[in-house]
Amino acid sequence: MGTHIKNQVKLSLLSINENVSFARAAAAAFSAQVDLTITDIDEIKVAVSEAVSNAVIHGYGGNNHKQNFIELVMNLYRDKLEFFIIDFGKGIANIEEARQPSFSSDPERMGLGFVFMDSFMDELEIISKLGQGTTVKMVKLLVPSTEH
Amino acid sequence: MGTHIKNQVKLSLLSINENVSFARAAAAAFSAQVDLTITDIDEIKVAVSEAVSNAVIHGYGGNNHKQNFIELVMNLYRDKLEFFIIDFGKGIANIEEARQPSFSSDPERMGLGFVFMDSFMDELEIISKLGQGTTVKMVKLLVPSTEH
Amino acid sequence: MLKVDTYMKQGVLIVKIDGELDVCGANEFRTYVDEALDMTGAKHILLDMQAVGFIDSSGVGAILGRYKRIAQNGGKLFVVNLEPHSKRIFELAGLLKVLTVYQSEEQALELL
Amino acid sequence: MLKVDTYMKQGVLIVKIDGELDVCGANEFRTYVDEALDMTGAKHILLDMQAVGFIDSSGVGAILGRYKRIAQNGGKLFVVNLEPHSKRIFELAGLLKVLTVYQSEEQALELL
Ligand SMILES: Nc1ncnc2c1ncn2[C@@H]1O[C@H](COP(=O)(O)OP(=O)(O)O)[C@@H](O)[C@H]1O
Ligand SMILES: Nc1ncnc2c1ncn2[C@@H]1O[C@H](COP(=O)(O)OP(=O)(O)O)[C@@H](O)[C@H]1O
Repeated sequence: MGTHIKNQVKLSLLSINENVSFARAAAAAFSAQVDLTITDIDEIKVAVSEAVSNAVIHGYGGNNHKQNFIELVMNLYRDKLEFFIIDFGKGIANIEEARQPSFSSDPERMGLGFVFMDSFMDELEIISKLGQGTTVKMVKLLVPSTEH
Repeated sequence: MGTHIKNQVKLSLLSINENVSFARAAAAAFSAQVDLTITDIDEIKVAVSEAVSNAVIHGYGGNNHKQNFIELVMNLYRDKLEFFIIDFGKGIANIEEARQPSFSSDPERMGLGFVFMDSFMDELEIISKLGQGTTVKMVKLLVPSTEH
Repeated sequence: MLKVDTYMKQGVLIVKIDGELDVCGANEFRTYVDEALDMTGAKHILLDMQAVGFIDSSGVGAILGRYKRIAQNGGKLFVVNLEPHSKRIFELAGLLKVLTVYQSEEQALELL
Repeated sequence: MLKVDTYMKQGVLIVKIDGELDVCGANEFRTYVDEALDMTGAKHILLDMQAVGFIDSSGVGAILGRYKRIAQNGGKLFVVNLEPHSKRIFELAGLLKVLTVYQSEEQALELL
Protein backbone atom coordinates (compact mmCIF):
# COMPACT_ATOMS: atom_id res chain seq x y z
CA MET A 1 0.00 0.00 0.00
CA GLY A 2 2.38 2.69 -1.19
CA THR A 3 5.12 1.88 1.25
CA HIS A 4 7.68 1.19 -1.46
CA ILE A 5 9.57 4.38 -2.24
CA LYS A 6 9.84 4.98 -6.00
CA ASN A 7 12.02 8.04 -5.97
CA GLN A 8 13.79 10.22 -3.44
CA VAL A 9 15.61 13.50 -3.72
CA LYS A 10 17.17 15.36 -0.82
CA LEU A 11 18.18 19.00 -1.11
CA SER A 12 20.21 21.09 1.24
CA LEU A 13 19.78 24.81 0.58
CA LEU A 14 21.63 27.79 1.95
CA SER A 15 19.06 29.78 3.92
CA ILE A 16 18.66 32.85 1.71
CA ASN A 17 15.54 34.37 0.14
CA GLU A 18 16.74 33.47 -3.37
CA ASN A 19 16.48 29.76 -2.60
CA VAL A 20 12.75 29.95 -1.98
CA SER A 21 12.18 30.12 -5.74
CA PHE A 22 14.81 27.44 -6.30
CA ALA A 23 13.02 25.15 -3.84
CA ARG A 24 9.64 25.48 -5.51
CA ALA A 25 11.16 24.98 -8.97
CA ALA A 26 12.78 21.79 -7.65
CA ALA A 27 9.46 20.67 -6.15
CA ALA A 28 7.72 21.31 -9.47
CA ALA A 29 10.41 19.38 -11.37
CA PHE A 30 10.16 16.46 -8.96
CA SER A 31 6.35 16.47 -9.21
CA ALA A 32 6.53 16.53 -13.02
CA GLN A 33 7.47 12.84 -13.06
CA VAL A 34 3.92 11.93 -12.12
CA ASP A 35 0.81 12.89 -14.00
CA LEU A 36 -0.50 15.86 -12.02
CA THR A 37 -2.69 18.72 -13.16
CA ILE A 38 -1.29 22.24 -13.49
CA THR A 39 -3.43 23.15 -10.48
CA ASP A 40 -1.80 20.42 -8.39
CA ILE A 41 1.66 21.63 -9.37
CA ASP A 42 0.71 25.25 -8.61
CA GLU A 43 -0.55 24.16 -5.19
CA ILE A 44 2.63 22.24 -4.41
CA LYS A 45 4.71 25.25 -5.45
CA VAL A 46 2.82 27.56 -3.10
CA ALA A 47 2.97 25.11 -0.17
CA VAL A 48 6.73 24.50 -0.58
CA SER A 49 7.34 28.21 -1.06
CA GLU A 50 5.56 28.98 2.22
CA ALA A 51 7.40 26.33 4.22
CA VAL A 52 10.83 27.32 2.89
CA SER A 53 10.08 31.04 3.38
CA ASN A 54 9.18 30.29 7.00
CA ALA A 55 12.44 28.42 7.54
CA VAL A 56 14.45 31.37 6.17
CA ILE A 57 12.40 34.13 7.84
CA HIS A 58 11.27 32.64 11.15
CA GLY A 59 13.54 29.63 11.63
CA TYR A 60 16.79 31.43 10.91
CA GLY A 61 15.62 34.98 11.54
CA GLY A 62 15.83 36.32 8.00
CA ASN A 63 18.04 36.64 4.99
CA ASN A 64 21.24 36.94 7.00
CA HIS A 65 23.84 34.93 5.10
CA LYS A 66 24.86 33.08 8.25
CA GLN A 67 25.56 29.79 6.45
CA ASN A 68 22.43 28.12 7.79
CA PHE A 69 20.96 25.28 5.76
CA ILE A 70 17.43 24.15 5.04
CA GLU A 71 16.67 20.59 3.99
CA LEU A 72 14.01 19.70 1.48
CA VAL A 73 13.34 15.98 1.16
CA MET A 74 10.97 14.77 -1.55
CA ASN A 75 9.67 11.22 -1.73
CA LEU A 76 7.56 9.62 -4.42
CA TYR A 77 5.39 6.64 -3.55
CA ARG A 78 2.89 4.88 -5.75
CA ASP A 79 0.04 6.89 -4.28
CA LYS A 80 1.55 10.09 -2.90
CA LEU A 81 4.24 12.73 -2.96
CA GLU A 82 5.84 13.62 0.38
CA PHE A 83 7.70 16.85 1.12
CA PHE A 84 9.75 17.48 4.27
CA ILE A 85 11.06 20.98 4.94
CA ILE A 86 13.52 20.99 7.81
CA ASP A 87 15.37 23.80 9.54
CA PHE A 88 17.63 23.77 12.57
CA GLY A 89 16.62 27.22 13.72
CA LYS A 90 14.72 28.68 16.61
CA GLY A 91 11.63 26.44 16.59
CA ILE A 92 7.97 27.18 17.31
CA ALA A 93 6.81 27.63 20.92
CA ASN A 94 3.11 27.01 20.30
CA ILE A 95 2.24 25.09 17.13
CA GLU A 96 -1.54 25.29 17.70
CA GLU A 97 -1.33 29.06 17.81
CA ALA A 98 1.08 29.27 14.85
CA ARG A 99 -1.38 27.34 12.67
CA GLN A 100 -4.23 29.81 13.31
CA PRO A 101 -5.18 31.95 10.32
CA SER A 102 -3.78 35.46 10.67
CA PHE A 103 -1.42 34.51 13.47
CA SER A 104 2.06 35.80 12.81
CA SER A 105 4.90 36.66 15.15
CA ASP A 106 5.91 39.28 12.56
CA PRO A 107 3.56 42.29 12.27
CA GLU A 108 4.61 42.78 8.65
CA ARG A 109 3.43 39.31 7.65
CA MET A 110 -0.01 37.81 6.94
CA GLY A 111 -0.06 34.69 9.09
CA LEU A 112 -1.30 32.79 6.05
CA GLY A 113 1.62 30.42 5.39
CA PHE A 114 0.23 27.45 7.31
CA VAL A 115 -3.28 28.22 5.99
CA PHE A 116 -2.02 27.87 2.40
CA MET A 117 0.00 24.73 3.18
CA ASP A 118 -3.10 23.24 4.80
CA SER A 119 -5.47 24.19 1.97
CA PHE A 120 -3.18 23.12 -0.86
CA MET A 121 -1.86 19.83 0.47
CA ASP A 122 -3.69 16.71 1.63
CA GLU A 123 -1.73 16.39 4.86
CA LEU A 124 0.24 18.86 6.96
CA GLU A 125 2.24 17.92 10.02
CA ILE A 126 4.49 20.24 12.03
CA ILE A 127 7.12 19.03 14.45
CA SER A 128 9.15 21.63 16.28
CA LYS A 129 11.36 22.03 19.29
CA LEU A 130 12.39 25.41 20.67
CA GLY A 131 16.02 26.13 19.93
CA GLN A 132 16.39 23.02 17.79
CA GLY A 133 14.32 23.60 14.70
CA THR A 134 11.20 22.78 12.78
CA THR A 135 10.12 20.00 10.41
CA VAL A 136 7.12 20.50 8.17
CA LYS A 137 5.78 17.39 6.48
CA MET A 138 3.31 17.76 3.64
CA VAL A 139 1.63 15.09 1.53
CA LYS A 140 -0.05 15.36 -1.86
CA LEU A 141 -2.11 12.27 -2.66
CA LEU A 142 -1.98 10.95 -6.20
CA VAL A 143 -5.08 8.75 -6.21
CA PRO A 144 -7.77 10.23 -8.46
CA SER A 145 -10.46 9.96 -5.80
CA THR A 146 -8.83 12.73 -3.78
CA GLU A 147 -8.88 15.19 -6.67
CA HIS A 148 -10.38 18.42 -5.42
CA MET B 1 38.63 37.21 -6.19
CA GLY B 2 35.39 35.22 -6.18
CA THR B 3 36.32 33.10 -3.19
CA HIS B 4 33.26 34.19 -1.21
CA ILE B 5 30.44 31.74 -1.81
CA LYS B 6 27.16 33.52 -2.57
CA ASN B 7 24.87 30.53 -2.74
CA GLN B 8 25.10 26.80 -2.29
CA VAL B 9 22.65 24.00 -2.93
CA LYS B 10 23.40 20.32 -2.37
CA LEU B 11 21.21 17.61 -3.87
CA SER B 12 21.20 13.94 -3.21
CA LEU B 13 19.37 12.00 -5.91
CA LEU B 14 18.33 8.38 -6.08
CA SER B 15 20.27 6.88 -8.98
CA ILE B 16 17.50 6.32 -11.52
CA ASN B 17 17.17 7.52 -15.11
CA GLU B 18 14.24 9.77 -14.19
CA ASN B 19 16.47 11.93 -11.99
CA VAL B 20 18.66 12.95 -14.91
CA SER B 21 15.94 15.35 -16.06
CA PHE B 22 15.34 16.43 -12.47
CA ALA B 23 19.05 17.22 -12.06
CA ARG B 24 19.24 19.41 -15.15
CA ALA B 25 16.04 21.23 -14.22
CA ALA B 26 17.59 21.92 -10.80
CA ALA B 27 20.81 23.12 -12.45
CA ALA B 28 18.80 25.43 -14.72
CA ALA B 29 16.82 26.79 -11.75
CA PHE B 30 20.03 27.40 -9.79
CA SER B 31 21.64 29.10 -12.80
CA ALA B 32 18.58 31.31 -13.29
CA GLN B 33 19.60 33.44 -10.31
CA VAL B 34 22.41 34.95 -12.37
CA ASP B 35 22.06 36.72 -15.66
CA LEU B 36 23.00 34.05 -18.19
CA THR B 37 22.01 33.70 -21.82
CA ILE B 38 19.63 30.94 -22.92
CA THR B 39 22.63 29.36 -24.66
CA ASP B 40 24.59 29.27 -21.39
CA ILE B 41 21.66 27.63 -19.60
CA ASP B 42 21.24 25.10 -22.43
CA GLU B 43 24.93 24.26 -22.20
CA ILE B 44 24.80 23.81 -18.44
CA LYS B 45 21.76 21.55 -18.83
CA VAL B 46 23.54 19.30 -21.33
CA ALA B 47 26.74 19.11 -19.25
CA VAL B 48 24.88 18.25 -16.03
CA SER B 49 22.69 15.78 -17.90
CA GLU B 50 25.79 13.97 -19.23
CA ALA B 51 27.52 13.81 -15.86
CA VAL B 52 24.43 12.55 -14.02
CA SER B 53 23.65 10.04 -16.80
CA ASN B 54 27.19 8.71 -16.46
CA ALA B 55 26.82 8.32 -12.71
CA VAL B 56 23.59 6.32 -13.18
CA ILE B 57 24.74 4.27 -16.17
CA HIS B 58 28.46 3.73 -15.61
CA GLY B 59 28.98 4.54 -11.94
CA TYR B 60 26.12 2.43 -10.63
CA GLY B 61 25.70 0.12 -13.61
CA GLY B 62 22.32 1.30 -14.83
CA ASN B 63 18.80 2.01 -13.77
CA ASN B 64 18.70 -0.73 -11.16
CA HIS B 65 16.79 0.73 -8.22
CA LYS B 66 19.51 -0.36 -5.80
CA GLN B 67 19.11 2.69 -3.54
CA ASN B 68 22.33 4.26 -4.73
CA PHE B 69 22.62 8.04 -4.45
CA ILE B 70 24.22 10.69 -6.62
CA GLU B 71 25.22 14.05 -5.20
CA LEU B 72 24.93 17.27 -7.12
CA VAL B 73 26.51 20.26 -5.42
CA MET B 74 26.05 23.71 -6.95
CA ASN B 75 27.98 26.75 -5.82
CA LEU B 76 27.56 30.34 -6.91
CA TYR B 77 30.50 32.72 -6.63
CA ARG B 78 30.73 36.28 -7.86
CA ASP B 79 32.42 35.18 -11.06
CA LYS B 80 31.45 31.56 -11.62
CA LEU B 81 29.03 28.70 -11.15
CA GLU B 82 30.49 25.40 -9.92
CA PHE B 83 28.85 22.00 -10.34
CA PHE B 84 30.05 18.83 -8.62
CA ILE B 85 28.50 15.50 -9.65
CA ILE B 86 29.54 12.74 -7.27
CA ASP B 87 28.83 9.03 -7.30
CA PHE B 88 30.12 6.27 -5.04
CA GLY B 89 30.10 3.64 -7.75
CA LYS B 90 32.67 1.66 -9.64
CA GLY B 91 35.05 4.47 -10.66
CA ILE B 92 37.06 5.02 -13.84
CA ALA B 93 40.23 3.00 -14.46
CA ASN B 94 41.78 5.31 -17.04
CA ILE B 95 40.54 8.89 -17.05
CA GLU B 96 42.71 9.94 -20.01
CA GLU B 97 41.16 7.25 -22.14
CA ALA B 98 37.62 7.92 -20.86
CA ARG B 99 37.89 11.57 -21.95
CA GLN B 100 38.76 10.65 -25.56
CA PRO B 101 36.02 11.43 -28.09
CA SER B 102 34.18 8.24 -29.08
CA PHE B 103 35.61 6.22 -26.23
CA SER B 104 32.89 4.31 -24.44
CA SER B 105 32.97 1.14 -22.38
CA ASP B 106 29.41 0.54 -23.60
CA PRO B 107 29.09 -0.36 -27.32
CA GLU B 108 25.57 1.09 -27.35
CA ARG B 109 26.79 4.54 -26.32
CA MET B 110 28.51 7.37 -28.17
CA GLY B 111 31.46 8.22 -25.95
CA LEU B 112 30.49 11.88 -26.26
CA GLY B 113 29.55 12.68 -22.67
CA PHE B 114 32.92 14.09 -21.63
CA VAL B 115 33.27 15.81 -25.02
CA PHE B 116 30.01 17.71 -24.41
CA MET B 117 30.94 18.53 -20.79
CA ASP B 118 34.29 19.84 -22.04
CA SER B 119 32.84 21.89 -24.90
CA PHE B 120 29.99 23.40 -22.92
CA MET B 121 31.73 24.28 -19.67
CA ASP B 122 34.78 26.44 -19.01
CA GLU B 123 36.48 23.89 -16.77
CA LEU B 124 36.14 20.14 -16.41
CA GLU B 125 37.94 18.09 -13.79
CA ILE B 126 37.48 14.38 -13.15
CA ILE B 127 38.58 12.64 -9.98
CA SER B 128 37.96 8.93 -9.72
CA LYS B 129 39.06 5.91 -7.75
CA LEU B 130 38.26 2.37 -8.80
CA GLY B 131 35.63 0.84 -6.54
CA GLN B 132 35.10 4.12 -4.71
CA GLY B 133 33.44 6.45 -7.15
CA THR B 134 33.79 9.45 -9.38
CA THR B 135 33.61 13.20 -8.90
CA VAL B 136 33.11 15.46 -11.89
CA LYS B 137 33.70 19.16 -11.30
CA MET B 138 32.53 21.66 -13.88
CA VAL B 139 32.80 25.43 -13.91
CA LYS B 140 30.88 28.01 -15.91
CA LEU B 141 32.49 31.42 -15.75
CA LEU B 142 30.22 34.42 -15.40
CA VAL B 143 32.60 37.17 -16.50
CA PRO B 144 31.47 38.66 -19.82
CA SER B 145 34.93 38.33 -21.39
CA THR B 146 34.61 34.55 -21.47
CA GLU B 147 31.37 34.68 -23.43
CA HIS B 148 31.71 32.37 -26.40
CA MET C 1 14.46 39.78 -10.82
CA LEU C 2 10.95 41.26 -10.57
CA LYS C 3 10.18 43.87 -13.20
CA VAL C 4 7.83 46.60 -12.08
CA ASP C 5 6.57 49.24 -14.51
CA THR C 6 4.83 52.23 -12.96
CA TYR C 7 3.18 55.22 -14.64
CA MET C 8 0.29 57.59 -14.10
CA LYS C 9 -2.94 57.45 -16.09
CA GLN C 10 -6.03 59.55 -15.23
CA GLY C 11 -4.54 60.23 -11.81
CA VAL C 12 -4.18 56.52 -11.07
CA LEU C 13 -0.81 54.84 -10.47
CA ILE C 14 -0.65 51.94 -12.91
CA VAL C 15 1.62 49.14 -11.67
CA LYS C 16 2.55 46.34 -14.08
CA ILE C 17 4.33 43.44 -12.44
CA ASP C 18 6.40 40.93 -14.38
CA GLY C 19 7.80 38.07 -12.32
CA GLU C 20 7.17 36.08 -9.19
CA LEU C 21 5.66 37.62 -6.06
CA ASP C 22 7.36 35.50 -3.40
CA VAL C 23 9.48 36.75 -0.49
CA CYS C 24 12.08 38.24 -2.91
CA GLY C 25 9.54 39.67 -5.34
CA ALA C 26 7.43 41.07 -2.49
CA ASN C 27 10.40 43.06 -1.19
CA GLU C 28 11.10 44.53 -4.62
CA PHE C 29 7.41 45.25 -5.22
CA ARG C 30 7.18 47.12 -1.90
CA THR C 31 10.21 49.27 -2.69
CA TYR C 32 9.13 50.15 -6.25
CA VAL C 33 5.52 50.97 -5.41
CA ASP C 34 6.29 52.96 -2.27
CA GLU C 35 8.80 55.02 -4.25
CA ALA C 36 6.25 55.65 -7.00
CA LEU C 37 3.61 56.63 -4.43
CA ASP C 38 6.05 59.05 -2.77
CA MET C 39 6.93 60.63 -6.10
CA THR C 40 3.47 60.88 -7.62
CA GLY C 41 1.27 61.26 -4.56
CA ALA C 42 -1.25 59.06 -6.41
CA LYS C 43 -4.50 58.30 -4.59
CA HIS C 44 -5.47 55.06 -6.34
CA ILE C 45 -3.46 52.10 -7.61
CA LEU C 46 -4.26 49.83 -10.54
CA LEU C 47 -2.34 46.56 -10.38
CA ASP C 48 -1.86 44.65 -13.63
CA MET C 49 -1.22 41.00 -12.69
CA GLN C 50 -0.96 39.71 -16.28
CA ALA C 51 2.69 38.67 -16.04
CA VAL C 52 2.71 37.41 -12.46
CA GLY C 53 3.88 33.81 -12.73
CA PHE C 54 3.63 33.02 -9.04
CA ILE C 55 2.26 34.49 -5.84
CA ASP C 56 2.30 33.26 -2.24
CA SER C 57 1.48 34.81 1.14
CA SER C 58 4.54 37.08 1.02
CA GLY C 59 3.22 38.57 -2.24
CA VAL C 60 -0.29 38.89 -0.83
CA GLY C 61 1.18 40.68 2.20
CA ALA C 62 3.02 43.19 0.04
CA ILE C 63 -0.13 43.99 -1.96
CA LEU C 64 -2.25 44.34 1.18
CA GLY C 65 0.41 46.62 2.66
CA ARG C 66 0.18 48.99 -0.32
CA TYR C 67 -3.62 48.88 -0.08
CA LYS C 68 -3.50 49.87 3.59
CA ARG C 69 -1.24 52.78 2.78
CA ILE C 70 -3.53 54.35 0.17
CA ALA C 71 -6.73 53.42 2.05
CA GLN C 72 -5.71 55.91 4.77
CA ASN C 73 -6.41 58.68 2.25
CA GLY C 74 -9.54 57.04 0.86
CA GLY C 75 -7.63 55.47 -2.05
CA LYS C 76 -8.66 52.27 -3.80
CA LEU C 77 -6.75 49.37 -5.28
CA PHE C 78 -7.97 47.87 -8.55
CA VAL C 79 -6.67 44.62 -9.91
CA VAL C 80 -6.76 43.56 -13.57
CA ASN C 81 -5.72 40.42 -15.45
CA LEU C 82 -5.90 38.15 -12.43
CA GLU C 83 -5.57 34.55 -13.62
CA PRO C 84 -7.48 31.75 -11.82
CA HIS C 85 -4.63 30.46 -9.63
CA SER C 86 -3.76 33.93 -8.28
CA LYS C 87 -7.48 34.62 -7.85
CA ARG C 88 -7.78 31.57 -5.61
CA ILE C 89 -4.84 32.82 -3.50
CA PHE C 90 -6.53 36.24 -3.23
CA GLU C 91 -9.79 34.56 -2.23
CA LEU C 92 -8.22 32.38 0.46
CA ALA C 93 -6.42 35.45 1.79
CA GLY C 94 -9.66 37.42 1.99
CA LEU C 95 -8.18 40.01 -0.34
CA LEU C 96 -11.22 40.07 -2.62
CA LYS C 97 -13.12 41.81 0.19
CA VAL C 98 -10.90 44.88 0.10
CA LEU C 99 -9.95 45.16 -3.54
CA THR C 100 -11.90 45.16 -6.76
CA VAL C 101 -11.03 42.93 -9.69
CA TYR C 102 -11.74 44.15 -13.23
CA GLN C 103 -11.44 42.53 -16.61
CA SER C 104 -9.22 45.20 -18.07
CA GLU C 105 -7.51 48.50 -17.39
CA GLU C 106 -10.05 50.31 -19.57
CA GLN C 107 -12.97 48.93 -17.60
CA ALA C 108 -11.38 49.83 -14.26
CA LEU C 109 -10.54 53.41 -15.27
CA GLU C 110 -13.95 53.94 -16.85
CA LEU C 111 -15.73 53.11 -13.61
CA LEU C 112 -13.60 55.45 -11.51
CA MET D 1 6.98 10.96 -21.04
CA LEU D 2 8.27 11.24 -24.62
CA LYS D 3 5.54 11.39 -27.24
CA VAL D 4 6.44 9.81 -30.57
CA ASP D 5 4.08 10.02 -33.53
CA THR D 6 4.90 7.77 -36.47
CA TYR D 7 3.18 7.43 -39.84
CA MET D 8 4.05 6.67 -43.46
CA LYS D 9 4.13 9.30 -46.20
CA GLN D 10 5.43 8.61 -49.74
CA GLY D 11 7.07 5.46 -48.42
CA VAL D 12 8.99 7.38 -45.76
CA LEU D 13 8.51 6.78 -42.03
CA ILE D 14 7.72 10.17 -40.53
CA VAL D 15 8.71 10.40 -36.85
CA LYS D 16 7.52 13.36 -34.80
CA ILE D 17 9.10 13.60 -31.39
CA ASP D 18 7.64 15.65 -28.57
CA GLY D 19 9.70 15.76 -25.39
CA GLU D 20 13.25 15.45 -24.14
CA LEU D 21 15.79 13.13 -25.74
CA ASP D 22 17.89 12.27 -22.70
CA VAL D 23 18.61 8.77 -21.37
CA CYS D 24 14.90 8.15 -20.66
CA GLY D 25 13.65 9.69 -23.89
CA ALA D 26 16.31 7.87 -25.93
CA ASN D 27 15.07 4.52 -24.64
CA GLU D 28 11.48 5.32 -25.56
CA PHE D 29 12.51 6.70 -28.95
CA ARG D 30 14.43 3.52 -29.74
CA THR D 31 11.47 1.30 -28.85
CA TYR D 32 8.89 3.32 -30.78
CA VAL D 33 10.95 3.73 -33.96
CA ASP D 34 12.20 0.13 -34.08
CA GLU D 35 8.61 -1.08 -33.70
CA ALA D 36 7.46 1.21 -36.51
CA LEU D 37 10.34 0.06 -38.74
CA ASP D 38 9.45 -3.59 -38.04
CA MET D 39 5.81 -2.98 -38.89
CA THR D 40 6.20 -0.81 -41.97
CA GLY D 41 9.48 -2.03 -43.40
CA ALA D 42 10.16 1.60 -44.32
CA LYS D 43 13.46 2.35 -46.05
CA HIS D 44 13.86 6.01 -45.11
CA ILE D 45 13.11 7.98 -41.95
CA LEU D 46 12.17 11.63 -41.66
CA LEU D 47 12.68 12.96 -38.14
CA ASP D 48 10.71 16.05 -37.12
CA MET D 49 12.60 17.69 -34.24
CA GLN D 50 10.22 20.65 -33.84
CA ALA D 51 9.05 19.71 -30.33
CA VAL D 52 12.35 18.38 -28.95
CA GLY D 53 13.00 20.49 -25.87
CA PHE D 54 16.31 18.89 -24.99
CA ILE D 55 18.86 16.50 -26.45
CA ASP D 56 22.13 15.13 -25.07
CA SER D 57 24.53 12.36 -26.12
CA SER D 58 22.03 9.62 -25.18
CA GLY D 59 19.54 11.15 -27.61
CA VAL D 60 22.19 11.49 -30.32
CA GLY D 61 23.11 7.83 -29.80
CA ALA D 62 19.52 6.70 -30.24
CA ILE D 63 19.17 8.66 -33.49
CA LEU D 64 22.48 7.37 -34.85
CA GLY D 65 21.43 3.83 -33.95
CA ARG D 66 18.27 4.14 -36.07
CA TYR D 67 20.34 5.62 -38.89
CA LYS D 68 22.74 2.68 -38.80
CA ARG D 69 19.83 0.27 -38.97
CA ILE D 70 18.28 1.74 -42.13
CA ALA D 71 21.66 2.52 -43.72
CA GLN D 72 22.28 -1.24 -44.00
CA ASN D 73 19.53 -1.28 -46.65
CA GLY D 74 20.61 1.95 -48.29
CA GLY D 75 18.07 3.98 -46.31
CA LYS D 76 18.51 7.66 -45.47
CA LEU D 77 17.64 9.74 -42.44
CA PHE D 78 16.29 13.25 -43.01
CA VAL D 79 15.93 15.77 -40.22
CA VAL D 80 13.57 18.76 -40.25
CA ASN D 81 12.87 21.60 -37.82
CA LEU D 82 16.21 21.38 -36.09
CA GLU D 83 16.61 24.42 -33.81
CA PRO D 84 20.05 25.99 -33.28
CA HIS D 85 20.89 24.36 -29.95
CA SER D 86 20.11 20.83 -31.17
CA LYS D 87 21.97 21.62 -34.39
CA ARG D 88 25.08 22.45 -32.40
CA ILE D 89 24.79 19.12 -30.57
CA PHE D 90 24.43 17.31 -33.91
CA GLU D 91 27.45 19.17 -35.24
CA LEU D 92 29.68 18.37 -32.27
CA ALA D 93 28.59 14.73 -32.55
CA GLY D 94 29.51 14.62 -36.23
CA LEU D 95 25.93 13.65 -37.05
CA LEU D 96 25.61 16.25 -39.80
CA LYS D 97 27.99 14.14 -41.87
CA VAL D 98 25.60 11.20 -42.05
CA LEU D 99 22.21 12.84 -42.06
CA THR D 100 20.69 15.60 -44.12
CA VAL D 101 18.90 18.55 -42.56
CA TYR D 102 16.01 20.17 -44.43
CA GLN D 103 13.91 23.23 -43.77
CA SER D 104 10.62 21.40 -43.93
CA GLU D 105 8.97 18.05 -44.49
CA GLU D 106 7.77 19.17 -47.91
CA GLN D 107 11.27 20.09 -49.02
CA ALA D 108 12.73 16.81 -47.80
CA LEU D 109 10.09 14.64 -49.48
CA GLU D 110 10.32 16.63 -52.71
CA LEU D 111 14.02 15.93 -53.05
CA LEU D 112 13.65 12.20 -52.51
N1 LIG E 1 10.20 27.28 10.45
C1 LIG E 1 9.74 28.05 11.48
N2 LIG E 1 10.55 28.33 12.50
C2 LIG E 1 10.11 29.11 13.53
N3 LIG E 1 8.86 29.64 13.59
C3 LIG E 1 8.02 29.39 12.58
C4 LIG E 1 8.41 28.59 11.47
N4 LIG E 1 7.35 28.50 10.62
C5 LIG E 1 6.36 29.22 11.19
N5 LIG E 1 6.75 29.75 12.37
C6 LIG E 1 5.92 30.57 13.28
O1 LIG E 1 4.56 30.39 12.94
C7 LIG E 1 3.94 31.64 12.61
C8 LIG E 1 2.87 31.45 11.56
O2 LIG E 1 3.44 31.08 10.33
P1 LIG E 1 2.69 31.35 8.98
O3 LIG E 1 1.29 30.83 9.08
O4 LIG E 1 3.49 30.80 7.86
O5 LIG E 1 2.58 32.93 8.85
P2 LIG E 1 3.69 34.05 8.60
O6 LIG E 1 4.88 33.44 7.92
O7 LIG E 1 2.99 35.02 7.74
O8 LIG E 1 4.05 34.62 9.93
C9 LIG E 1 5.08 32.53 12.21
O9 LIG E 1 4.78 33.90 12.35
C10 LIG E 1 6.20 32.06 13.14
O10 LIG E 1 6.08 32.66 14.42
N1 LIG F 1 30.62 8.23 -13.28
C1 LIG F 1 31.30 7.27 -13.94
N2 LIG F 1 31.61 6.10 -13.33
C2 LIG F 1 32.30 5.13 -13.97
N3 LIG F 1 32.72 5.23 -15.25
C3 LIG F 1 32.45 6.37 -15.93
C4 LIG F 1 31.74 7.44 -15.31
N4 LIG F 1 31.61 8.45 -16.22
C5 LIG F 1 32.24 8.02 -17.33
N5 LIG F 1 32.75 6.77 -17.18
C6 LIG F 1 33.52 6.01 -18.18
O1 LIG F 1 33.99 6.89 -19.17
C7 LIG F 1 33.52 6.50 -20.46
C8 LIG F 1 33.30 7.69 -21.33
O2 LIG F 1 32.22 8.48 -20.85
P1 LIG F 1 31.42 9.44 -21.84
O3 LIG F 1 32.38 10.29 -22.58
O4 LIG F 1 30.39 10.15 -21.04
O5 LIG F 1 30.73 8.47 -22.89
P2 LIG F 1 29.53 7.42 -22.76
O6 LIG F 1 28.68 7.77 -21.58
O7 LIG F 1 28.79 7.58 -24.04
O8 LIG F 1 30.16 6.07 -22.61
C9 LIG F 1 32.29 5.68 -20.18
O9 LIG F 1 31.99 4.79 -21.22
C10 LIG F 1 32.66 4.98 -18.88
O10 LIG F 1 33.48 3.85 -19.14
